[in-house]
Amino acid sequence: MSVLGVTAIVVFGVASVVTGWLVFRTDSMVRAAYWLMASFVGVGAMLVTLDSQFLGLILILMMAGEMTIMAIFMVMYMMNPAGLNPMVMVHQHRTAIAAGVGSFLLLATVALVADFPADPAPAGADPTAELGFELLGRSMLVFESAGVALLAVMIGAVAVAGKWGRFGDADAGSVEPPLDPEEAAS
Amino acid sequence: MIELILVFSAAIFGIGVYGALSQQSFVMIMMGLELMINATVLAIVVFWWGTTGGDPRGQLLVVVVLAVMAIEAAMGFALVTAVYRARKADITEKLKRLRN
Amino acid sequence: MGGLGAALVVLLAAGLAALVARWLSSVLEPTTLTVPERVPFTGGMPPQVHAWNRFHIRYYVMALLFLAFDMEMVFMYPWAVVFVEEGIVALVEMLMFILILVVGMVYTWRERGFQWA
Amino acid sequence: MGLRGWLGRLAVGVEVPVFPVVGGGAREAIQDLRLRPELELVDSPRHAAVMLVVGAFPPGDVDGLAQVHDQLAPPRRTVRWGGEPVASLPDAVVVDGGEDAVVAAITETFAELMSDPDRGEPPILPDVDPVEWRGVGPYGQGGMGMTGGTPYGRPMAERGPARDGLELDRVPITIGPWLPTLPPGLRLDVVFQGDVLQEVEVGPAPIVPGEGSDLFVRALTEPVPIAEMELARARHHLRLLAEILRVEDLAVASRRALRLVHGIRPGATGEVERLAAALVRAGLYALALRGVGRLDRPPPGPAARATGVAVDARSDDPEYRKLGFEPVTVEGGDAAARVRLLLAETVQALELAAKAGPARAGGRGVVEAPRGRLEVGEPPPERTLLDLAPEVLVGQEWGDAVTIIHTLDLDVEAAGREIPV
Amino acid sequence: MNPVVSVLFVGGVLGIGAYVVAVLDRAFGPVSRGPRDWFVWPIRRAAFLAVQRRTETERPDAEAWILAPALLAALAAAGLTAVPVTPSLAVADVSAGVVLFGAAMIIVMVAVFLQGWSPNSLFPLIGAYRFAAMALSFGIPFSLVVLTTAIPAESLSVGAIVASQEGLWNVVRQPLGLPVYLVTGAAVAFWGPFRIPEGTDLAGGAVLEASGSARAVWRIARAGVLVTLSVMGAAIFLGGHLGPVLPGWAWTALKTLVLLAVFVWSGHAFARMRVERFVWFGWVVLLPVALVDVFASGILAL
Repeated sequence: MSVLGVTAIVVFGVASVVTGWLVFRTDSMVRAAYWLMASFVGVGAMLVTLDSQFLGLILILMMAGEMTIMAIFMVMYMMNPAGLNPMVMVHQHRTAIAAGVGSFLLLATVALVADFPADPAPAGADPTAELGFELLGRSMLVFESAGVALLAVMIGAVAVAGKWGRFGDADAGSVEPPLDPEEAAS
Repeated sequence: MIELILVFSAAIFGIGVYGALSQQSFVMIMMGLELMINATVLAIVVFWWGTTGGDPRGQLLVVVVLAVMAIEAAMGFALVTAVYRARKADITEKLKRLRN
Repeated sequence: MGGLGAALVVLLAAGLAALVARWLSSVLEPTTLTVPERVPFTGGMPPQVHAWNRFHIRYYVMALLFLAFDMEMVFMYPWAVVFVEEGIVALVEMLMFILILVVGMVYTWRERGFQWA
Repeated sequence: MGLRGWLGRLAVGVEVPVFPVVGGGAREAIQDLRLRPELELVDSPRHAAVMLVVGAFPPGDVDGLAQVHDQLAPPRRTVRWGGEPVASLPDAVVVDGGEDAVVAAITETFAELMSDPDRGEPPILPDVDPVEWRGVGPYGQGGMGMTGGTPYGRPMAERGPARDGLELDRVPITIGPWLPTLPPGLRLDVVFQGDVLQEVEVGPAPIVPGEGSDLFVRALTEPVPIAEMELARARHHLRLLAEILRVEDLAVASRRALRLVHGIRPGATGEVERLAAALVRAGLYALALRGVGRLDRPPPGPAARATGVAVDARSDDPEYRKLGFEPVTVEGGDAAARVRLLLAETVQALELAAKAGPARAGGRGVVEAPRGRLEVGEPPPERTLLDLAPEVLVGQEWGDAVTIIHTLDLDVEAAGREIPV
Repeated sequence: MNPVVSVLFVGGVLGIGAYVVAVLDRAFGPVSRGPRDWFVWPIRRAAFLAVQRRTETERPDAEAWILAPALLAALAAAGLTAVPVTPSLAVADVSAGVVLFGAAMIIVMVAVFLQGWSPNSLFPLIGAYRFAAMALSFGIPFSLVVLTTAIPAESLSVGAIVASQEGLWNVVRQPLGLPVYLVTGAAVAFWGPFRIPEGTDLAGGAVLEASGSARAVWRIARAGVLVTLSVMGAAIFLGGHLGPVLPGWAWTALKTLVLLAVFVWSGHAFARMRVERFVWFGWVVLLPVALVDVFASGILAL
């Protein structure tokens, strides 16, 4: 890999890690969602550098839609969505930090210690076409089951989220929780 | 090279783990999960690029992971909506309190 | 990388040019705005609350449908590339895949997912 | 001079972005200004350089005028056209005279402003926060806890129920009275949840009715020429149509309708019919109006005739019966039906005006005004329509609400008038 | 291509294109002060916006507000890089060019959402959410019709797609493609009947609070998006630089101009669509039509 390529990898890698970190450092839900998108864009750019142009760009394309939906839903369901009052909404903070650092160290050690076979992807091939043949050839079942899974998700999501269901309104019979936690406990 | 990228991947994964465990809000937890998936995609592609001789199944795996992410997001948002509608709850603690 | 590197350079340059152009009026005429000048406009009366709120989107069901259809696009691109070579097999397989997804679209339509909730 | 001066000189000659503030009796004058190529009447004060204040206002401070003035992006100037000077706006350039005079004054003011930005007006309101918030809260942002206090000077919205069971934030807000999208002076105190209106109340209008002889009010007590009445009706309908087309972003057709108002002649229906056909081609009904704001039992008048009910005070009038008058009706009751009726009635009015000759009608204590049934001792049709607004607008998406407001032809100024007995 | 040349080239195309959009807009628009005014007006207007001062609201998301117009301009430029203007002149005629273009046009959603969200003002906020609803509805059909042009070419590279139209242009081979592309393209640039996020009912919507150079940059960037859409439409449906007699770049320019004129004309010819109707239209009309386009074109390509 050329010097330029390595530089690009380092820049995009640092960018995606930093933006990934910023997701949990901001109070504004819109910013959090778009920091996450930035992290995905950084990874997408790394994929492009790793000779998989198609996967990198499609990741960016998908994430633009998905992260806007993320932002919309986060604004919808978070109190103080724009972070006008600074807030901390975390629990088991120390455990979480330990788990995060631990998993990083574990994975990084594995990455550095393990001996990977060097068998680079051949240059000059068209990976997109290969993916196409794979999808339509021996992995056809994966492809079609993805379709069925997506259909299941669509119907499930619409049925769960929609207001109007086959069995009446979705919020029928629900009870609003009391404001006072003591009252709720009793 | 592979090692370097895997370290980046591990860092993103670690942040994702932290987010998923520490956040109280449902959607923020989902953000942690998405970050972990992000790291996974990166790791798969780097293995595909460096160690498999360009086996298309590596790419297929990425596509499957992306599908999983879409499914996770759609079901996640749908459930958040349903829970919010039924319980007016937007953070996990509220659900726990309601268990009894 | 190659071509996309050039694309990245162009992208950054265009963004930078826009930032510089935007900055122009503050160079020509630096201003500080008073409190009333900064009030958001809604027709003359100052707003009672911040506009940022838990914005109730009325199309959340459609947004969920989009997530699934977005995924479909990922499969479509490689399919389009190899379509001519694979021929009728590709056509039938994709038709099945799409028909499965269209069922979801029709279901959402019947469940009034495209209306303002 | 430098770059700034050079750019300023270059900018002179662009049509002047004007933010209109319309008081009583000035609705038509401001609409006619939209035909002038020297001006561009903009919707947001942030886009304007000149604020044009027209019409009659109550004495003393007028709600929101100073606020709108300060919202104009500097450099800005105010031009007062006709009427008394307004107390809230001390610096205005005052013009009396016709349309040409005001256009000349505005272009001149704009040229001055571009050549020397120091001639712009300073803000009127004092530079103080309306609510004390600085220094309060852990970061001095004015808030407490997650949603408490008044961060940056304003509280945050609170939750409330919605029709789909999601208890999300309700945003109380006052829209108008100086929003050019709405009819002049209409002030709505609304509650939004997302982009849907949850509560609507019509607020007090800070404008006073302007003078002017209303032909239809005169017809209550004395006979007036039918031709004149019908031409007035056609003009009113075309002006309303121009306004509807403007808010539906059909500027070209809107100007066409306005030009028709000025070139109106009895019997000349061809141009109106061509406009009606053009509107179908422009997708006005299919894209913007169909199915919006369907009314079940509207008050007597055009809105009722748009539901297929043939109520029209003119059908009882012997003079109109002699002309073979039959009320026009359109089925549907939605915004599309109301606009179709508007066009059909314009054509009918022009035909009646041609047929009527010197015939006179009126003096029967009841008359069909352009907005509905006008009757001695009853509230004017405008007030009935305005009272209908909250009920009709609740539950509408904001864009649809704007369409409904215009197709129902709400007019706060006329609603405030008393009908002489 | 040399990076400096690429930047100047794309900047030039977008700059000239944005000027052409402004001229055409004037020519088709409601105000008429004679043909000379068409060419002078954009310059005067830009000068005024440069002189007018920028306003801010009381507690905006300042960084996002600054970034949004720049992002829009950057996306227009990035989308343009994928298109070869002559057989040899392309900034980045990459193997996944169509995906690059699609990604750039979908991220327009992010730019508009940020522009509407950041002033913390009600009408821009509603505009932002309206655009999100729009983008989620046209995104799939838009990507589908662009993708369909790749079927005969057997490649996602725009250069290959142009080359595959040597015998017959895609506008004939895929008759449903161009209409859907024009409709969804106008929606991408929130132009014409799809001026939903910036409609008069919102008093300017997403740009209500923007004045001065901020508004000028936003307007120019939006025109740039329209130019990119036209250049791309010319390449994938009208055979790009292919054509007799004239040199390649002239054909590209000519075809782009035709599409630009169609886009700009539609801006004055149609009423603004209701947003709820657009959502229905996008999913129930555009999406099935785009799918039919995919399969019909597929069968024809076999």
